[in-house]
Amino acid sequence: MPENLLEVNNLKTYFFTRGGVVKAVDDVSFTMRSGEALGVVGESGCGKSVTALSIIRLIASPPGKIVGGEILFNGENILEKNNEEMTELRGSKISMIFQDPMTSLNPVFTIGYQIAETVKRHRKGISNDQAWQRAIEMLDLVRIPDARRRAKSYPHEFSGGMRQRVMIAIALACNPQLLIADEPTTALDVTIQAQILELMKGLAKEFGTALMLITHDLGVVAGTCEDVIVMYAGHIVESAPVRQIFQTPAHPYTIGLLQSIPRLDEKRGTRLTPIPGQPPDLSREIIGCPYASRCPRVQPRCRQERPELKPVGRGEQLAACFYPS
Amino acid sequence: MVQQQMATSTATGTTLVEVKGLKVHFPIKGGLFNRTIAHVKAVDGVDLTIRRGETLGLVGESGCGKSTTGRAILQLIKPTGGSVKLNGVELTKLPPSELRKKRAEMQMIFQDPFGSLDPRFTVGQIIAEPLENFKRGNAREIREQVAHLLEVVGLNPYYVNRFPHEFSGGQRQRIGIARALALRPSFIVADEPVSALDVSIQAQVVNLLQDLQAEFGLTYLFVAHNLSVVKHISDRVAVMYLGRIVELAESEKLYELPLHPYTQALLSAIPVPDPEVEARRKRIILEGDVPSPVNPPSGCNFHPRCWKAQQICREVTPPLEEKERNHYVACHFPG
Amino acid sequence: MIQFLIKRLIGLVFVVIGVTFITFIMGYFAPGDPIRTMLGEHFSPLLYAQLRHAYGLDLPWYEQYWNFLVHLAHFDFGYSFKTQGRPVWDILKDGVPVSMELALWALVVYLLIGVPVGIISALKANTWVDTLNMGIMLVLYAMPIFVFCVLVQVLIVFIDQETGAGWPVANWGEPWHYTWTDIQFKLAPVLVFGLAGAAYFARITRTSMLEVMRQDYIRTARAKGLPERAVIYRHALRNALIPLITVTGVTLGFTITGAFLIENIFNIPGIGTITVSSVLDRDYPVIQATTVLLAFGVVMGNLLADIAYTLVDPRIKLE
Amino acid sequence: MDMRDREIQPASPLIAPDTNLMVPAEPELLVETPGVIPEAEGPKERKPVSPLRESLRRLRRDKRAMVSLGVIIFMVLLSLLGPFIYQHLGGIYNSPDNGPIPATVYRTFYHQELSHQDELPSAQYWLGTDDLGRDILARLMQGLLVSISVAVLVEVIDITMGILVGVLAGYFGGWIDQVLARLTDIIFAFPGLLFIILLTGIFGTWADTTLSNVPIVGPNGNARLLLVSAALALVSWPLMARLVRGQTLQIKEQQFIEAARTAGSSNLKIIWRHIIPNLFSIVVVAATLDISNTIIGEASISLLGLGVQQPGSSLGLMISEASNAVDTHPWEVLVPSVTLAILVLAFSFLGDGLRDAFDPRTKD
Repeated sequence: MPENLLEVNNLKTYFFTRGGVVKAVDDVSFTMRSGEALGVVGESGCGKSVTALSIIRLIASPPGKIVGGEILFNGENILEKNNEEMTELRGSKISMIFQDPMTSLNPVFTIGYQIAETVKRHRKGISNDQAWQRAIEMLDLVRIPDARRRAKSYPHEFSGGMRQRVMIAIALACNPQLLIADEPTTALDVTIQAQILELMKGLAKEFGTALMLITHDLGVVAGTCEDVIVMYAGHIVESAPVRQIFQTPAHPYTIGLLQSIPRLDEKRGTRLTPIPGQPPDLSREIIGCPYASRCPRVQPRCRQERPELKPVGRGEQLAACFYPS
Repeated sequence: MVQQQMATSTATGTTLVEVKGLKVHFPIKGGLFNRTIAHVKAVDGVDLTIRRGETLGLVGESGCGKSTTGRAILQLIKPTGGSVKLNGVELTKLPPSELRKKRAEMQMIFQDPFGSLDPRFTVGQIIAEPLENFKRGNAREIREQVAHLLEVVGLNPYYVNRFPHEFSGGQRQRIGIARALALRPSFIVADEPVSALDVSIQAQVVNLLQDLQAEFGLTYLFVAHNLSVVKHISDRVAVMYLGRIVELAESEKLYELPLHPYTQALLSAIPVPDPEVEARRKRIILEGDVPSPVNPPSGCNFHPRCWKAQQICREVTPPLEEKERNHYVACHFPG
Repeated sequence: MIQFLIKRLIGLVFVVIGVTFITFIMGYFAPGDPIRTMLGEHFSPLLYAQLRHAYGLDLPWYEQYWNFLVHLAHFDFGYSFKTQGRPVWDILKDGVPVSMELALWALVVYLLIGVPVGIISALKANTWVDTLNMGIMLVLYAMPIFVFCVLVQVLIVFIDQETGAGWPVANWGEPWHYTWTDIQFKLAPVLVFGLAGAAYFARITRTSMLEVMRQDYIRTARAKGLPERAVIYRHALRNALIPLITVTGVTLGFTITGAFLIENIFNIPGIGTITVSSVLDRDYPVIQATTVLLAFGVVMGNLLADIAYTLVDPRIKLE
Repeated sequence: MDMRDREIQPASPLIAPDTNLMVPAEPELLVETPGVIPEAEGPKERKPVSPLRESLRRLRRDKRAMVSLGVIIFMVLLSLLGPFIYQHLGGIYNSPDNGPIPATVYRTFYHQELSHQDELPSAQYWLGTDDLGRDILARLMQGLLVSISVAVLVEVIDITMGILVGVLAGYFGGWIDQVLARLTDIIFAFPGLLFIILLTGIFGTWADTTLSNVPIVGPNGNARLLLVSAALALVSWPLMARLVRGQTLQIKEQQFIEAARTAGSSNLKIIWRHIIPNLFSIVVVAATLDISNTIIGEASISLLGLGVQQPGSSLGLMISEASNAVDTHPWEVLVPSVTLAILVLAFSFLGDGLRDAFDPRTKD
């Protein structure tokens, strides 16, 4: 048994568009242990979703293409698998749920069918009846009341929160080792978000599934994950256990993010410190640190060389900055 | 110190906007003859006063009627019932031409930085539109005002002839703010002004809104679903649920000591970017979804999700009452 | 469901009344006197008056129209002007099966060629297969149908001359009979008609399929580990075909319009040919009858499509 | 011909509406944002790019559309100037029946030179003659003139009525909307061609006598063109209005309309400055595609013998006359057929190109 469930090394995923090559994910490396809850944080366009889609190999191609690196899942390189081996893996060992529950379920099939379909696909020799029973069991697990009856409903008869529960049921139906959740609560209201996060966290624990939670909301990460990766402009700029990221952030971008969002528990009269400017255009060549143009601590060296992700002396904390704090 | 000054200044501020019993019901057509078969009770009896110079936050989950309330106050949606007074003038009964004149005093900042700017107008034309409508000067004077407004919101006046699609989301939102400021209004409804923006850009816009308020003495109704942002910018906060206001208090107080169970659940559901705090906090996880505003529950419409609900909650609608000084709540069992 | 049907039937009656009213008013205000035309140069005033009365033309217009509607409710289309005393239905009954046969086979070609071509194009989007397919389909679709007919005729003539075969360039065989001669007659018009419609279906299918393939639920299906076959034929196709149902209903209008021209060029004795000649002869009762028939066909087509739509798409409730 | 209109109906779920009004769905992958101005960047000499200019730039890159545009311009010039040039290039011809006649006579579309029946192309008759010895090229140019004039006339009515009624129905709703809905219902059930056949068939002879006094269009058997145009416009404008109505409803929901109202703009001003300019692209595309229908419609009517009458010429009439002898003189039917096909295809391609240029995402 390899030490790490997932090991991503130097992953590069580019999009080849008419406007040029967009380096959506550029040289990204990280690892995940079995059963770990990892948060991937960043603003839109930072490459967090593309990283996730690369792991499950669902990058729309063309225009997207994984051009370099390796993704080791249980020690095997996913990028070397053929399509058939990949479909075996998806939904059984690695599952994914998406941002918009309103559009992620097929409108013409019943909820139960869509869960049972996954089970049928991955459990050899299971009967239709058994698959349906498993679907109802899963609906029960994600706490959909009256599961037996509701299994026969169509997605449009469910609210957004309920649909996201169904998505979780589909994703976990085959006891996967890794669940990737791409902004699973962004489209939902806060009270529903709390329900879904709670449910997902609990079930992942129960199933022993590692959870990769992709979000732009630092608050969500703080309450759900053990480790955090911060991405910016296609790169990982910082990675650390959750407490360290929030208590002793090292990268100026992480610090900037933390200072720019209002907190519910802050005292009144505090002023936000915004990050000036906006993220760089990824279709252009970026020389030096991608954050240099917005960084308050920028030095001449930052504009010429790209900093590597290195330990910053506090245990497991890594940062890609020449002058970390 | 700062805090206290603010509290006193808002407490003594005179009333700018007064809303009483505001109702907005949208008809649902159907049946054999396309008759109205039901109503969506988007806003169902809202009372509010907004004081001169303050920011009133209006917060709630999607579909609770907060945006509709903002629009109904500005008469962009004709209210079904109730009264709205701006500076003592009743807006709901004004004839269209009179209402148009009143628009100079009340403006709006929109949520969608893409959809709120006409793609075929240049930045200059967008900001000049209200100035032209109200004949604020000749062509040259209007041009000068537009350039000045662009500077005020932190954009280079050089870009006056550019089109909206050439700007980023944050920049577009600044253009929208410049347009809202053009007529020097006293009252601005900001409808989710930062929710479409990236986190690092949100702070830029929030700070800008605060600076402009200080500079021009603006009064804001700040509508948003993000309670952290609302709390940050607002002097007082009103919480809406299913078309009604369930709690209204000074923002600090609301967070420290929420009285309505819904507010308590809402606050506890908001994640705080601090693992220590998250680990300590006790969560109230609400069961179920928000009911449909077509057929809201009887009595207190929060009762099906409330853990404190009693028989009276199913039968009697609790009125919004001042339970503590400047702290209003609509609940039979507050606290 | 019942309420929906009632609502649609009311709409249907309304449309048929609208259509007949327009046709009636046009006929009523048309210049010239049909009875006079019927009688030729020499006639007695008495006979003229008798005929006018027999056809009800001496009544005020609203009574004439009312009588027409009453007769229509009894499926009675009245008598022809041109061939005196001959019931309109007698004239139409030969044309109706011919036109229906032509339309039905054309529809089969639409679906059997158009839909698969559209699917293939969508799956191979932006490759040479797609470009070629869509190039051909665009030309077929945009070209006037009668020009297509003429070009095919020229081609048949050319082949006949080169090979000495006696392939016919016009006429129609016995309706619903399929001997070799019948097939020879029917093949060219059906193919021409069918391909023109197939081009339209191919374009719609491609667009619809591409649209569906972009949807989030297709990504979900892939993320579940379904093989690409299942993703396309189970998840995508079912959704992509929903808009095609509406299109099939709408197509009836096109089929009728196209039939007028096809029948004219290929000399097919269908309802289109009858309509055009009755217009030239100003035989109003026949015109009225064909208009009602065609309008009824179109509306029924749309109604059936609506019903089919609700059966396929669980999101639509008939209310 | 009804179907062509459907393809641009906004009501259909298949067709993406005007991009300029849409929020990009997936910002993370949206990489074609044209040069957003970076905040750090200082003022630079760069021309502002209006959405229209951007679209025209895309159109210029579309080879098929540009070739089509060239073909259309060529055909328009051919129909307007062609006859004069052509008649200047021919010499005197000694006709056995008519004696010496100049090219201004025998190269007219109505002159019958019975000594030259059913001829293939020659120096005297560049595209040959028909069964009555008339110059096919001359008839072709006249036919094109007919097609293009009808198209222009119909589109003017179509666009004016379509925008007027469509915007009013979409913006204000109410009874105008109800009437428009009923009207389009009837038109969908009443196949356009059938209606035109009825109208032209019933009022044709009346038009021959009454309308032939109208200047320019009247003489030479073209009197019925006015009738045909009116009929075509009558069936096409409600569809345009419906399209405009749908688009208006969509634009009306955009926040910039609400913003204009907040800025104190009156309804009239909002319609004039915000709604109509944003309808521009969809109306231009629809009108271009509809020209194909109009041209086909006119040709169909003439083909059925209900449009242009002898000795006038129309592409449809030429096809109809020649198709009787398709087995003996295929050339005579090929020339007008191919010309008509090219003209119609050119408008269709141009329309498609315009649609892509206005909305690059439809091109997948």
